[in-house]
Amino acid sequence: MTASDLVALSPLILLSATALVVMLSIAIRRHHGASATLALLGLAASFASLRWAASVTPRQVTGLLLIDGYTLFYWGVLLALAAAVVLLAYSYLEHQTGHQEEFYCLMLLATAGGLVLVASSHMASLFLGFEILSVSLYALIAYLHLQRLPLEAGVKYLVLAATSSAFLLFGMALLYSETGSMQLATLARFYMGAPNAALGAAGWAGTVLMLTGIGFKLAVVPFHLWTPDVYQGAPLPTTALVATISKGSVFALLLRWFHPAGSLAGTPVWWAFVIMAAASMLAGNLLALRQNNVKRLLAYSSIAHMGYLMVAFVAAGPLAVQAATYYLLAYVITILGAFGIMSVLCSGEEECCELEDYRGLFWQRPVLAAMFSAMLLSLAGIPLTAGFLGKFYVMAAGASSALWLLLFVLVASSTIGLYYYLRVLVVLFSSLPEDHVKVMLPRGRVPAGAGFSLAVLVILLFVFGLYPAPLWDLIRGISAGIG
Amino acid sequence: MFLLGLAGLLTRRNLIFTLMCVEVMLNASGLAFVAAGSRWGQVDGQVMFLFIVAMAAAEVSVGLAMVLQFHREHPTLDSDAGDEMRG
Amino acid sequence: MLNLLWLAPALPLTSAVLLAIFGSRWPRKLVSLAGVGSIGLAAVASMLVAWSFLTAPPPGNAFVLPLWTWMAAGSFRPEFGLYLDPVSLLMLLVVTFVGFLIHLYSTEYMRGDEGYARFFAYMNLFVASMLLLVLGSNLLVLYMGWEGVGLCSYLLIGFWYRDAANVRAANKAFLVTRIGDTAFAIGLFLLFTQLGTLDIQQLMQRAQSQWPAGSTLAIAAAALLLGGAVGKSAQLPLQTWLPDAMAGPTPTSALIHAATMVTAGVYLIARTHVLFTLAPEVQLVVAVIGAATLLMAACSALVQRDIKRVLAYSTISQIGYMFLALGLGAWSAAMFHFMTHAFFKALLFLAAGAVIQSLHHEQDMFRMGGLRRELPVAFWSFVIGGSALAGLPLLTAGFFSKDLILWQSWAGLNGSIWFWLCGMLGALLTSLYTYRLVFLVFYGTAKSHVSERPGLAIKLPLAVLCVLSIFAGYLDTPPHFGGVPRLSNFLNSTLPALEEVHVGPVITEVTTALTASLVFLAGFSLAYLLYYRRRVEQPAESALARFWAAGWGFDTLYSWIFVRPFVWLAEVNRRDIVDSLYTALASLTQASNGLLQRTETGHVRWYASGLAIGSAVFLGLVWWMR
Amino acid sequence: MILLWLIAILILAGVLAAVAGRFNAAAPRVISLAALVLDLALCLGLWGRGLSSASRWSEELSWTWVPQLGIHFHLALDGLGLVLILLTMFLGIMAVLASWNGIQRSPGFFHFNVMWVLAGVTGVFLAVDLFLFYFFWELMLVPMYFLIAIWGYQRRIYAAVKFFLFTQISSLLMLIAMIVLVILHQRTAGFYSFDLQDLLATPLAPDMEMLLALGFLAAFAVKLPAFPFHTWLPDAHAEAPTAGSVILAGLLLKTGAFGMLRFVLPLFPHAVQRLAPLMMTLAVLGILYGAILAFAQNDLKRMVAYTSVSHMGFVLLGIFALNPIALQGVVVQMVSHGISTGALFVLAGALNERLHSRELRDMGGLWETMPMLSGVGLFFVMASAGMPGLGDFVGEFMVLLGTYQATPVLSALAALGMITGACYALRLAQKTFLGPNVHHSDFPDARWNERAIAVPMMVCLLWIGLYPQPLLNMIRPAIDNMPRQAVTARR
Repeated sequence: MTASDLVALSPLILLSATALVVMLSIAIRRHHGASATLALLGLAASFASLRWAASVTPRQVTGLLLIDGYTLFYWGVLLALAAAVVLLAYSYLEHQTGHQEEFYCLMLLATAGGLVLVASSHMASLFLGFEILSVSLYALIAYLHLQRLPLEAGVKYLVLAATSSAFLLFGMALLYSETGSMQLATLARFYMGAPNAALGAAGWAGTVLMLTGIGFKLAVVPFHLWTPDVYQGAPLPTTALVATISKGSVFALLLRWFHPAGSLAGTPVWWAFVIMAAASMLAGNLLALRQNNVKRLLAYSSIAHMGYLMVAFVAAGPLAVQAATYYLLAYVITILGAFGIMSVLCSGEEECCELEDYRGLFWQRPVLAAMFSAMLLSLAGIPLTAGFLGKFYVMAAGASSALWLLLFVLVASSTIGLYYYLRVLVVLFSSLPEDHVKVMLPRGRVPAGAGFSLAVLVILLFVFGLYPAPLWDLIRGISAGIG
Repeated sequence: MFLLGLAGLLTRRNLIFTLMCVEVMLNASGLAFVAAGSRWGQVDGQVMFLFIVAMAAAEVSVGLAMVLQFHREHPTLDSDAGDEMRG
Repeated sequence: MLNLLWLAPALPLTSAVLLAIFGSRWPRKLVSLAGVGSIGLAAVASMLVAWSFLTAPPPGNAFVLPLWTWMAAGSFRPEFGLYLDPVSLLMLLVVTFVGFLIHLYSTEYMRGDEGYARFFAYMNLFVASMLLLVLGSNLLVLYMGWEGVGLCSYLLIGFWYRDAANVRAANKAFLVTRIGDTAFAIGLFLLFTQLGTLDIQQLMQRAQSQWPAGSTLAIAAAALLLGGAVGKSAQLPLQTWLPDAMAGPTPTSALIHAATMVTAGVYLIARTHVLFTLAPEVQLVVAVIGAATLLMAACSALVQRDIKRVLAYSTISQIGYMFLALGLGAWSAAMFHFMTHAFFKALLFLAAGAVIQSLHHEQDMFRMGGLRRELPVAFWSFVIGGSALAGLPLLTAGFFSKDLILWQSWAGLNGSIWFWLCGMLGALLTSLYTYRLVFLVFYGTAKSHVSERPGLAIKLPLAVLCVLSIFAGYLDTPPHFGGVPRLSNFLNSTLPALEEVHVGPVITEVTTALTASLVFLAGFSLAYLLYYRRRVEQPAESALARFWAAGWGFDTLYSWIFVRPFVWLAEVNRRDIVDSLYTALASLTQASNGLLQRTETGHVRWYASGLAIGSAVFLGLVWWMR
Repeated sequence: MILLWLIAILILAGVLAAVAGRFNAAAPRVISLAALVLDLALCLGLWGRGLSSASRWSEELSWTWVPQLGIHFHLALDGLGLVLILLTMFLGIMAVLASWNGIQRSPGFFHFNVMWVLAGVTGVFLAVDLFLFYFFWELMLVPMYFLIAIWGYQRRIYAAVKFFLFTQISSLLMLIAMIVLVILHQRTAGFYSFDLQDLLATPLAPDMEMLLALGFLAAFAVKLPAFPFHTWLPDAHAEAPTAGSVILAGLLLKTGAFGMLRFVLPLFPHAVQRLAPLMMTLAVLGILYGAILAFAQNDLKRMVAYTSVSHMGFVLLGIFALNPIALQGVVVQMVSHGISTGALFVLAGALNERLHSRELRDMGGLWETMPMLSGVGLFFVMASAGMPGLGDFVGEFMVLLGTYQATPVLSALAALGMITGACYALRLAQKTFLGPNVHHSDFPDARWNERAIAVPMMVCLLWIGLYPQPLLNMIRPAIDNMPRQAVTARR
């Protein structure tokens, strides 16, 4: 462990330190604002140190972590997302009874877990990152433990995530026994069918079991069943966290180690991915079709979006990695924005997630409603928004690998998807009945922090949707090594 | 052992049993790691086992706390009682 | 002077536009001035043109006035131009002059109507369209006029729009003629595609040089044009609209549905006679249609109660004569009969209008009677017009024109005794129904009170038309009677003269004329016996009479064959069957949503089994594919 | 640069209208009208300057947008585009005038949407980069969706969603086809490009060409709409507010035809030849089917909507007749259908404003009290029925004439559309203006804005009907630029 290694790890270290500091500060004196500020400062410091870390990359830190441009890019994304979540959580938690401060500590830990996951190059670090993330999420989901729904969601997530960890571990064990190495790079070599490195039955079985664990985190069909319940039950900032940081980091990992050069193409595991992609797109969108709870609706839509992402994933070639990365970025921005707006609107004790609560929002809060519409349109993949370009790149990736079936499923299912986004839009813009007095959506001011983060998200949404060239260059740069 | 845990998970409704079954599955994986490590003559498997045990402990502590709270809300430990959210 | 030609259609058109825009705000006098004056000026312009044409015939006896290129797309560049030759000159004169008289008549006839300006706008527009039809140098321009007169006919039949029956009649007229028009349009496509132009003269030249006689293309082209002609001229099988068209104001019936528009089909065939010559089969069909129509319509005319419907069927029948003539190649005879018919039929309609107006819009002949003394002008008009229609020998115009057709129906190249017999039978019926009408309306006891008597604006046109109905016949008297066929000679530069082949000792023009005179007498005597002496007071009620009165059941037939299936189809499919396909798709997705929603039970054990089952499936997949 | 301004003015005016609408209810319509008039003036200026004879495009603008994929912000104008943007601005003005008084709810947002739809449509007519085209293609959907869903009639939500879904699924198919085309081009040429000009040279295997052509056609056939993809149209047209219907019928449908002319014919000349019989058959079916359904409707707006199906059948027929006469007829038909049907929708809107009903049974005898409106209505009904001397006739006639040269039988069948067309036109006139005034309706005749709409539209139709040459001259070079393989000129 050299000094350069430490420099490379500095964002992770700073982040973990912040989590500790926040915890200590709570021990000294409880203050919501202070904890949030500390968390933000820590995230900012960690983000700033990315530049510093960039000066010594790429670098393999011990056998466990690989810090390169790809890692740093995702770290940056995760840190920025975490910062946005902090801002949104602050305004949300202000209205909640009970302790608020620990949320930041747990959240930072979850983010740290995500960072580890992205950087991991070894089964052990993979597992550690996975678990740091999971365990923090258990607590975060059930954070409002005095309410029934979060608790129920927490228990469900706990049981299922632990089970999926068991699957993951068992799979890793099988692979280890087959290959004799826990280095993910070695594994990738096996997949690539390097000489003298063919996988036996146990190896493939292990791969499938690992996929179960990873698929659970990504919530792809058939490992998706938990998603709506957890999304619905968890407090909104946690939901945002699950939807963005958890999925983002796991997908980054998947993309790096399982994608190499489309090596999986044609193998049974590749087919498994194809089936997952198609089933996720269809089932996710179909499930959301008549959903009246917006959180559940977004949960189902997230299943579908993971399906779209999988299309890019199963495609071969550099375009695929870039498309997947772009899509992921667009998606997390959008979904974070959507949950952010919901959390700003639902500033009461009770969350307002029923579709009816949003009726006529446009005529009351035009700016927020317009932002929400933009997010929905981005999810639906309509031009001007990042979501459109994301879908465009995914289609390009799919088309360049001639994945016709998946593309047609994509077309059909995103049309189904459009239907329920439009349903929400219709409600947003529909007229209010005369006697309908809105209690749920007070005409309060949007808190500055949350407002700021929302504004940034919306701007990013349009910037990435309209002028993707610089971002595309960046993605091309960092993904040069992969795929 | 893994399958045993899985079977228990799927059949038992009591949350405590559910948690125990998960533990069984985790331990099964740990054992598998140790066995694999011994196959290749490496210590890595045993290291992983340690990680697993530590993580299982963390998990169970959070899990039990939640189950407790759950029991307070629902006067049962039946996991199927928690089905307020569905559809 | 010939360059003034464009004024003829332009003046009425301008007036129509002005009346349509400002008419409702103008005083009635100004409206009359614009409406009648524009036609009057057009008539004057036509006469100047005619004078110049006759005194100094242009080279080739034809004059072209190009205006502009309508549209140019590649080789398709129809000229918007006017073409004047003896045939169109004759039509021009008749249309403007008769049109002027009818407009003048209308100033009195329509004076109490709230849609006075609207009426004149439509009428002027009609005259403009009709002149375009007549003068168009290009089939496309002709077609534009063709549709334009159809539109005006529709507007004028439905002029009294408050009565739904009138609107229905208007719709019927428009639709039935539209069927013919469509055939016409397809004919245009064919002609252009094959011959590369729509200019009438070039077209005829190219057809002559490129198509052998009896070639399929010529037959097809001629048949399609015939379709258009049949529709517009109310011949079998598209004759059903004309009797209903009598719902329009009487001047309209006189101008459009008697004198001018309905003869457009005759004009079209005469204009494109080269094609018909190249397609002898089709030409024969024209003759057969004419013969059949003239008999059928004459029978129907015999049993009508409505004075205007009698005249309408009579019009159909007379146009049948013209078609018969065309079908036999007696082009100029057809045009001659067109001219005389325009005069005497306009006269009859206008006189009928005078009667109708005097009797508070009573049209049932069986409620009239004894009007001879009350309405002497109308009476004499009817006597003169009717005699011309029935063909009172030697005195009236109708005799000469009909006689020419009858004679040529036998003597011509395609002629035969059957056509001749049909014509004679038709003449008998014509004479019978004409005098039936005269006796029913003007003799016997008065049954209605005459409320007003026609004024000068009505009397004057009647008088002029009476004169024309008598003397127009002398334009073309048979040489055998020592006359000179001036009109036929004049038209011969455009329409070739008929070769008279079937001439024998018995078959002479003199015998034909004598037979025709006898037939006329027979018809007159029969009418005299039945409707004057015996004074039949009730219309015939036999099944045959009812069948004839209903126009030989064509309406019912078409209703069952075309109208009802179409309406049924429309009604059945109002909700658009194709849409149910998409609705089914939508329901399918909804159903699968319901199905999938059941998987979200909320039970954690089921969710865990999802993990297990998923892994098992993928393990199986790997196992199976390995 | 002027091309960018054409779009930018509309976009900015939309934003301005939305902002101004918060302070003053009358401001948005004035702003929109001013912007459209300005744009129309610019277009007229472009027209006055004449088409460039030297180059393919008389006006062009190209900026790099996403260099990694060879995407350019590439706008270009030729005669075809010019004709259609003239129509866009013209109908835009009419749409704004038609909704001058009718919009109570949030006029700012309403005009924002109108302006953005028009901006999208303008963009579609100008884009020659496939990606940019798709971008604008989708851009016009969302505001249109809002126009229907917010300001529409009773079943507006259903209609709006249906419209959006139909369009979306078909456009995604087109997007895939575009991407595949670009990738195939990249494989042969070595670089990515979405530029139409680059892609024209892509060598394609026959089957692949067919598939790609079908992908493009999917989007355009739905938008046109061709039978049997037309069922979104009656709902959308009938439920949209007047301005929305005018823009839908007048412009959005034209983008489908435009897409075929601009992209499908040049890009896939061989596939087009193979597809022609099928598409022409569909077109004829559409003509007759639309007309019969129009005849059956009891709702005035639905009736007019189905007439569009019928008329667009002529357009489709003409496109796939694949000869210059038919193609020029297609453009004339597009323009005149836009005007005549747009006018009929304005009329339906005007009647609805007075009667608060679109049902034919609530009408009848309107001539008695509204002679001017009825007379004008009859004029447009007759235009729609293809009366010579009015614009639709010229288009229809040229289309049928061109089609006859390709396939006489289909042309003859399509000509039956003239009869069925007369059926619905007469029924429309009969049930609304004519007949007895049984409901004793007594409403004010045409208002100033209705007159201001009717007069220019009538003048335009007459002008196209009697002297369409300026129009044809504008279109001609674009038609001549069609590849020889696709368009065969006989003789």
